[in-house]
Amino acid sequence: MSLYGLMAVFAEPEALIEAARGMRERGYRRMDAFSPFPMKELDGILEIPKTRLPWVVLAGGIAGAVLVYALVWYSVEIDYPVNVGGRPLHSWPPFVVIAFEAGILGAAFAGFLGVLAANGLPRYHHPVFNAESFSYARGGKFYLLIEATDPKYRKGVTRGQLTRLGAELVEEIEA
Amino acid sequence: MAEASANSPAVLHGRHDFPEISGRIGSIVLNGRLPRHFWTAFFLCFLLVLLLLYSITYLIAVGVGGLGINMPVVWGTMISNFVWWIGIGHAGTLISAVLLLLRQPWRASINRFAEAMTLFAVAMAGLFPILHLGRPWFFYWLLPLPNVHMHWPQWRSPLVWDFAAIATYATVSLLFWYMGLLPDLAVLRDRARSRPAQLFYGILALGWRGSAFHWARYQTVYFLLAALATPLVVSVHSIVSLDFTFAITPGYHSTIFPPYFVAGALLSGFAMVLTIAIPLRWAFSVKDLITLRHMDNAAKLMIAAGMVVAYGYVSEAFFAWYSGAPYERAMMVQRAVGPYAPLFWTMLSLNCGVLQLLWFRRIRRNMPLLFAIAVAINVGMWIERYIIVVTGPSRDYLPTSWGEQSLTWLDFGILFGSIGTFFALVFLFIRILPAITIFEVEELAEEEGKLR
Amino acid sequence: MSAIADNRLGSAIDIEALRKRLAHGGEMWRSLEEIVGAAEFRRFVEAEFPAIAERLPAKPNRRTLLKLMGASLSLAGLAACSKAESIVPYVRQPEILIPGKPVYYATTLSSDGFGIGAIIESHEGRPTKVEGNPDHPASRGATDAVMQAAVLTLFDPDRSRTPLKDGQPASHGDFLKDMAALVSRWTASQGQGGALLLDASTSSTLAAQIDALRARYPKLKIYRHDPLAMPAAGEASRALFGSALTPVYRFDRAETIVSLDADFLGEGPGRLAYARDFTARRRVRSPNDRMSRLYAVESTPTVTGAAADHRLAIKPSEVEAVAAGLNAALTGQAGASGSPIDQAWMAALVDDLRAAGRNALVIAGAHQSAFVHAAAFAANAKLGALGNTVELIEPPDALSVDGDLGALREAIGDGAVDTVVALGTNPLHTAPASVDAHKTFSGLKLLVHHGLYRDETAFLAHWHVPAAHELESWSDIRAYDGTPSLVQPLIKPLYDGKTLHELLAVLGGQFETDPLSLVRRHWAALDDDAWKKALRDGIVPNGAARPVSVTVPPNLGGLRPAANAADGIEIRFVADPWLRDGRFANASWLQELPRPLTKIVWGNAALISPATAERLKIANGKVINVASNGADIDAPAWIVPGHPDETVTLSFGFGRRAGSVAALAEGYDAFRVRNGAEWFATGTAIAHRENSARIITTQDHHAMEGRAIVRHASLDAFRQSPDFVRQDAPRTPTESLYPDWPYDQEAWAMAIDLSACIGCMACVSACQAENNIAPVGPEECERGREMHWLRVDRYYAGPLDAPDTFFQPVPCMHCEKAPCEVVCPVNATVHTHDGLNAQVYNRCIGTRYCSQNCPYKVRRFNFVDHQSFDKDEAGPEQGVHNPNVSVRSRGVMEKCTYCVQRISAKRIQAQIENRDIADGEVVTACQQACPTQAITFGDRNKKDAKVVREKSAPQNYALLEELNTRPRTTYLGKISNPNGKLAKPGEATDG
Amino acid sequence: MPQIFSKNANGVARFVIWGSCAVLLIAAAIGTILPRSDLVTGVGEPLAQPVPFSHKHHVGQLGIDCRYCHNGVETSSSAGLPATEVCMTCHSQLFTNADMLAPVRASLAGGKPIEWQRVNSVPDFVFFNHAIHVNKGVACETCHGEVDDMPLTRRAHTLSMEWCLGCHRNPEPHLRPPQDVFLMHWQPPVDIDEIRRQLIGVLDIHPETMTDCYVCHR
Repeated sequence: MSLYGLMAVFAEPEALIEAARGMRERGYRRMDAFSPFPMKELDGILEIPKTRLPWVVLAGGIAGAVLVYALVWYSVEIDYPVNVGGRPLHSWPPFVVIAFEAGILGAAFAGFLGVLAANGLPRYHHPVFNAESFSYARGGKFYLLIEATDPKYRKGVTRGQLTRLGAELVEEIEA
Repeated sequence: MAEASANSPAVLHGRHDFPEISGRIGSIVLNGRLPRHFWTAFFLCFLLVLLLLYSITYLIAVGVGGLGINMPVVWGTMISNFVWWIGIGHAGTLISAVLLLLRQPWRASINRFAEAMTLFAVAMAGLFPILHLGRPWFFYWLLPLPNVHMHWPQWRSPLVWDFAAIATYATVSLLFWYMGLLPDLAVLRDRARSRPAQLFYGILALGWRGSAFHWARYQTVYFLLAALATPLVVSVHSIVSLDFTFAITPGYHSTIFPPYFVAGALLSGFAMVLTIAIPLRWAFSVKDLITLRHMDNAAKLMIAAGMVVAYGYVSEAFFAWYSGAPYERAMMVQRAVGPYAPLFWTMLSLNCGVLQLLWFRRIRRNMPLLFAIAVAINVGMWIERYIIVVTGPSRDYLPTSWGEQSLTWLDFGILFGSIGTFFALVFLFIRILPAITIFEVEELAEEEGKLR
Repeated sequence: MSAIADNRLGSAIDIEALRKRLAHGGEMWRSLEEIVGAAEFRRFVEAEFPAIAERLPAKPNRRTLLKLMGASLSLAGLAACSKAESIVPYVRQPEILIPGKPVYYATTLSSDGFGIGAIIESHEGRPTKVEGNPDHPASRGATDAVMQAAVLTLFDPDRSRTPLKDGQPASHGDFLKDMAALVSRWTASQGQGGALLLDASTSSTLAAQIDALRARYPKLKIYRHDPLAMPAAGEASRALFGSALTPVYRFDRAETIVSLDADFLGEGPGRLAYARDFTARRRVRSPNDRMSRLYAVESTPTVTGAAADHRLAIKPSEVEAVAAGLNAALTGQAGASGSPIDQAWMAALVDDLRAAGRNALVIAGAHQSAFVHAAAFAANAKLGALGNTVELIEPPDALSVDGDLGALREAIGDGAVDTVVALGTNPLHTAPASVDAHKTFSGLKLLVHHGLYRDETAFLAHWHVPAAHELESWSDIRAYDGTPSLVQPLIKPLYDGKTLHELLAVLGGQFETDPLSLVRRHWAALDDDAWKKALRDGIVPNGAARPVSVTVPPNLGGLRPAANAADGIEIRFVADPWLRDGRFANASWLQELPRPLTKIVWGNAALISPATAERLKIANGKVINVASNGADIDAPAWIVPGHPDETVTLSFGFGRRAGSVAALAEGYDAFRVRNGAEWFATGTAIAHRENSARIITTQDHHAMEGRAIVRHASLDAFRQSPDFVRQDAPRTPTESLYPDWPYDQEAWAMAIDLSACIGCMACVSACQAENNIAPVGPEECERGREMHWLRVDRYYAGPLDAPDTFFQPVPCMHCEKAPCEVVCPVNATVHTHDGLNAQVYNRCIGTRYCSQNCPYKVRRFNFVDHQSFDKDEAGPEQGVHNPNVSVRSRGVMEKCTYCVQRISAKRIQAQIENRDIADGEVVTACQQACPTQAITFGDRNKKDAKVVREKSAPQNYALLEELNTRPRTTYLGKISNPNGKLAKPGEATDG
Repeated sequence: MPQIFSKNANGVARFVIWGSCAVLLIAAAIGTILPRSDLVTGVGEPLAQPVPFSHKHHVGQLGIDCRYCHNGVETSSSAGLPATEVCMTCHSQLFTNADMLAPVRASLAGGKPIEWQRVNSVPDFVFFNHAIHVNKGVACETCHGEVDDMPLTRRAHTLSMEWCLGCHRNPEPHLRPPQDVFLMHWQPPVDIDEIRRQLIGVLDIHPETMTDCYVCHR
């Protein structure tokens, strides 16, 4: 049974932020915070990198639109050219509409799948669930995780620091 | 209700703490003790579901000849139902996506079921283009599938655009909705005591653990999806309106349709939101989460949309006259005095007349009355769609082919059946998923500093 | 729908108000209800809309469910549905027959006993289509609606299939036994007490057989019962010239024509030829072309009146006065005071006639009195037209008989006759009220009935023998001008029916005869080559009757006009244009074919004029009781603009009680008020009934709404401005966002001459026969779901009492920029290289968007299943299907294809022979049937093609051309030739 | 709070996700291939006939011309099946009492036609014309395969719309001089490409008109 890290529980979002900032000042890097709802402040403290997902979404959109337009073009020009109402084979105005919809669809899929992939979800079994205190059941508390792999991690020391930073409870998590 | 007199009631009432919020919302789902009238209502809806199934079976066995359609009015209730349902779907997306982008805090407690409503409405709408077909079992010929007939869809046809638009809209709404659900599913997972419930919600929650890193990406993409949904929602009903404007039939061939349809969609959509929310907040006593403020804003949006629709009516008539095309003019006159006149005037009085009541705050804050108005608008909007569909062809170019259609029991069986099915789905949703977004309400409570 | 609307509305119509509003002629108006204004509309709407009626188009039975399963299987959308089926070759393949290639035979079809030549198309020995025989004088290559249905009646599952003795199936042998008994009895008694009851016929074989029988049984009595007989001309000529003669008209020589209640375009055995000649004289393509002029005086609206340049509607009894007046005027006597028409009109008319001289023509209505005929003869003689535009011939239907049904009744009554053999007639339906046929015939010792159906008479008869259909029979027949021709079988009798001749032979004691020899023997004069030639050509050469020259005595042979009829309502009887006396009542095509003027289907109505309706406060669809000399019937009223006042038109043919299709139809039986063989009755009483009855029409609105739909002008106006169709017509856009599609090979196109169209509906019927178009029945028709690919729109313009009537055939326009195609999501309707707007049934999924977007509304949708695809269940009626046209299933759209199967056949032939398709090689079904050649079809890219010449006429225009749909079908504006001296009220010369 | 899912749940989830993707792909593949496979089209599977007629014997060994029995093929839409008479022209002399031929004799005697099982059939809404094909240099072999190797007749091609269009869009490679259309195992001459190029012109074949819907659907 190796140790995954220390989980500190806070009652209030502010406490969590304070703690996170404090731990960071103490030089901890491998940290993560858990909260029932998003907390912007943590981004800076935890040095959460700016996500590149928007580019993924853009790519998805373009891919969808281009693919579908190409399909349409192929079908009317190459595969089955037929005179429909005296309109040209490649009458682009109507085709744009479908391409647009396809673009949206592509983008949406890219975004959704992208965020799941980037977050490594689905992940049904994760060490943090080992923490007795970790639950969103009653609205959830606010958790700060210091990973055991953090260079500055010292068992007793870290626990002490967290408690001093106002953690209601600090527990060790099995990996 | 003390707050009724307050000028601008708050989005959230009283003080809450997280356990209380998640508890109250979650318990609706988890310990499943729902009031009796809930089940009575559900049963009634279920009867309508049976009606729908019977009607559809009959329709497929006998053919679309069972409907009122005829020459020259070959389109009928299947199309108007379709447009109507799609329209209803729009409010959901608007609330969840557009208001999210506009950072409107008050959306928080109603967006979840608004989105659900969108999904179910789109599901209903999706039925009708298929039921409309003479040979419904071949509906998939609208898709570009590999086949030994070497056949392709005819991409110039608005019906194909429809197909694309509806499919996209349904999918995107579903993704958006599911993404919004993730954190709440996690809450339910953790609250669940029974193993099956744990597994059910656990699997759906995908192991969500609320990591700050996840939240960061989650927020970004959630906003992006919203940003995608907004042009989408506008495009969808514009494309639906192209089914009509693309045709040269008098009364169809009009440039005002896209904006006018979108506005109509919002009008009917918000009407439906109110039709659901008012009983909901009463039945589950979440009056302090879904407050008068929500109702009030929805009503105001209805006025806004309604006025655009009214403008649509006016400009339709004006351009019919201004175009100088005798066919357009004759059609408009016929609409007002012809065989469909009673419907036409009913529509105007509902969508433009009754609507005006919402200018008064007392009425906006009077739930029973607001509910009645919302229902009236829903009816009015259905009539509008029906009128648009039938009056054009019934009075088109050659007088010798003029004629009216008359509805059969089947037309109504399918319409009411679909309404029943829609509400049955809403009930199921309330039963098994949190009808109010827990995490956003909590966030809201946090921001509003309404924490004990 | 309309019918119902009318029922509810009629009561509210204030016709006085109408007339005020229409006082100033030209205004185009709509269906009566609409002129009255919106008030009634709103009332109607409140009562009527939205009508939530339980509808069961077709009960979902086992077959439907099976089909459903089939459908769900085909959901898999797999490859060519190659399910094992068995195919059977011939055992002995006939020489001339190559499977897959149609064979054509000439024969002659009977119309009220007279012959009209036909060419029958036969597939693997299965007659499927009737065309006209170009060599036959009565057809000239054209057909009418009724002829088209011959193939349908041939395969009618209701036909009686076995002899019946007292209603019980019996063998033909048994029948022969009983007949043997009869023969021996008659031989002993010289035919004492025996009588034959014959149908109208011009067969000389029949005549010979009758004579033989007479010789054999001197005391045998021969009666003829032709409910539609019109003997007046014969009587008149007998009185004038001593012998019965039949007039034959030469419209190709006539310049000024006066019709005294004669519907020569729609009635009578010569109608097709007459229509052809009449319109040929009125074909105007350039300002210098000349045109004949037609004055019509008529007692009920007819297609002839609609085609007339001047029309006058009067009571039937007043026609005599007009005739007298005309005659007087021509002889220069003081104008008869009694004449119901104003002198100016008469004067102008007389001047016109005089101007035309020997090229003038006065026609008396065949059903009119002998006096009118005499007057007409006299007038023609006076003008020198006798022998030029009118020729008199020996009556082709001459047959010496002992009297009609009335006489037979007498004979039976006083016991002179106890045995009757009814051949082809159905007296129990067609007997006038004055003859209680049931009582009369049930008194008989033996009644033998020979007919196609087990009809009313068959039910009473002791013996019923199935008759052979005319497409199963050997016989001969004469045309209106006396030309004899042969009738040859296309197919072996399906139900072992016997021909008329066989039956007579049996009565003559020859029990073993074959139908051919009976006829061949009579034509022994023809050697085998001549006989073969006669069969091949469809006529017996130079057999036409020679004109007889006569002189008209001054005193009109003592004929006098009947004493002026007491004022009061008069009845004008007409035979239904399609069902005739009811013999075709079981032909669904004919039941569902709109009547030319009323557009009524699946029933008949009592037609009255707006003024009369107003006076009697009668509304459309309200049931009225018409009582005349003792008898009376209930009939729904129908207000017809231009109908003479104080007159009600009743039509025969409905109210049949036998036949499954006939039973579907509504309608009354006019024979129940008929007295003797009269064609009009005076002193009629009309009473109200409370209830309304359903009247189904295929057209609810009758005005052009001021839209340039049928563009028309007088000849003078045309001469001043040959391009009148362009004037006050909306500008035609030519610009298009997209480049035009090139059509460098054939470019099929059609031109329809509205001046030539007489609205006879032959084209519609032909289209239905050619293209396997399903009849849908009254309920579906009422919902506006009829399937005719080609319809003939009828518009009224001008004053309510004397409107102009316009006909416009509307097939698919085959637009080059087809609105229907761009909206189809599955490519089910697309363009072909030769510019056809093709409809691919098997690709169609039934979104109906194309119909939605078709400004001409020419597309038709299969709302329910109209045809059975289960070949075992479908029954004999499927035999009529054209094997070259798909039978459409439920849920698919269909429409006019320009008879693409005919185009394909010709193209394949041409390509096999490595040549181009010649002009006139491809003929569409409607074009081929049209008696007036109003329809031209061909390749627009051939400079010298006939269709190109037609389209280059100055009055050529496209319907709704302002929509820039670029139709391939265009119209030639209607040109009429009114007398400048008679400004007709509401005459629209502006186009 | 204890784990709800065991450690390997993650693996399972991953497997399910990728697995369902794979299933979709396979389904698509099957949907594309199956309709074209002999299973569905019935290509190459001989049908039991009332009389086990062998083209192999009559054509391959005896060398009887196609037109002897299918005499409508040059002039009519339908090639035509031989009337019983035609069979009997020879079999009144040959194998006069072979049991195999009993049904044929019965048919002639009883005047009751032989019910053959259809081998090459297209749906009712497809109008095929033999005459134009053979006259324009499309050989029997091209569509019906080498019947002279068929003891019992089999379908040689799918006769699906796809297959028809293959030739109608680009007939050239399938043509041969019209006089050769009835030959079996025809060996094209060396300059066949040139010949075909000329045939298109000589026979006045317009591929651009051969894909119009009404060419087959009327």
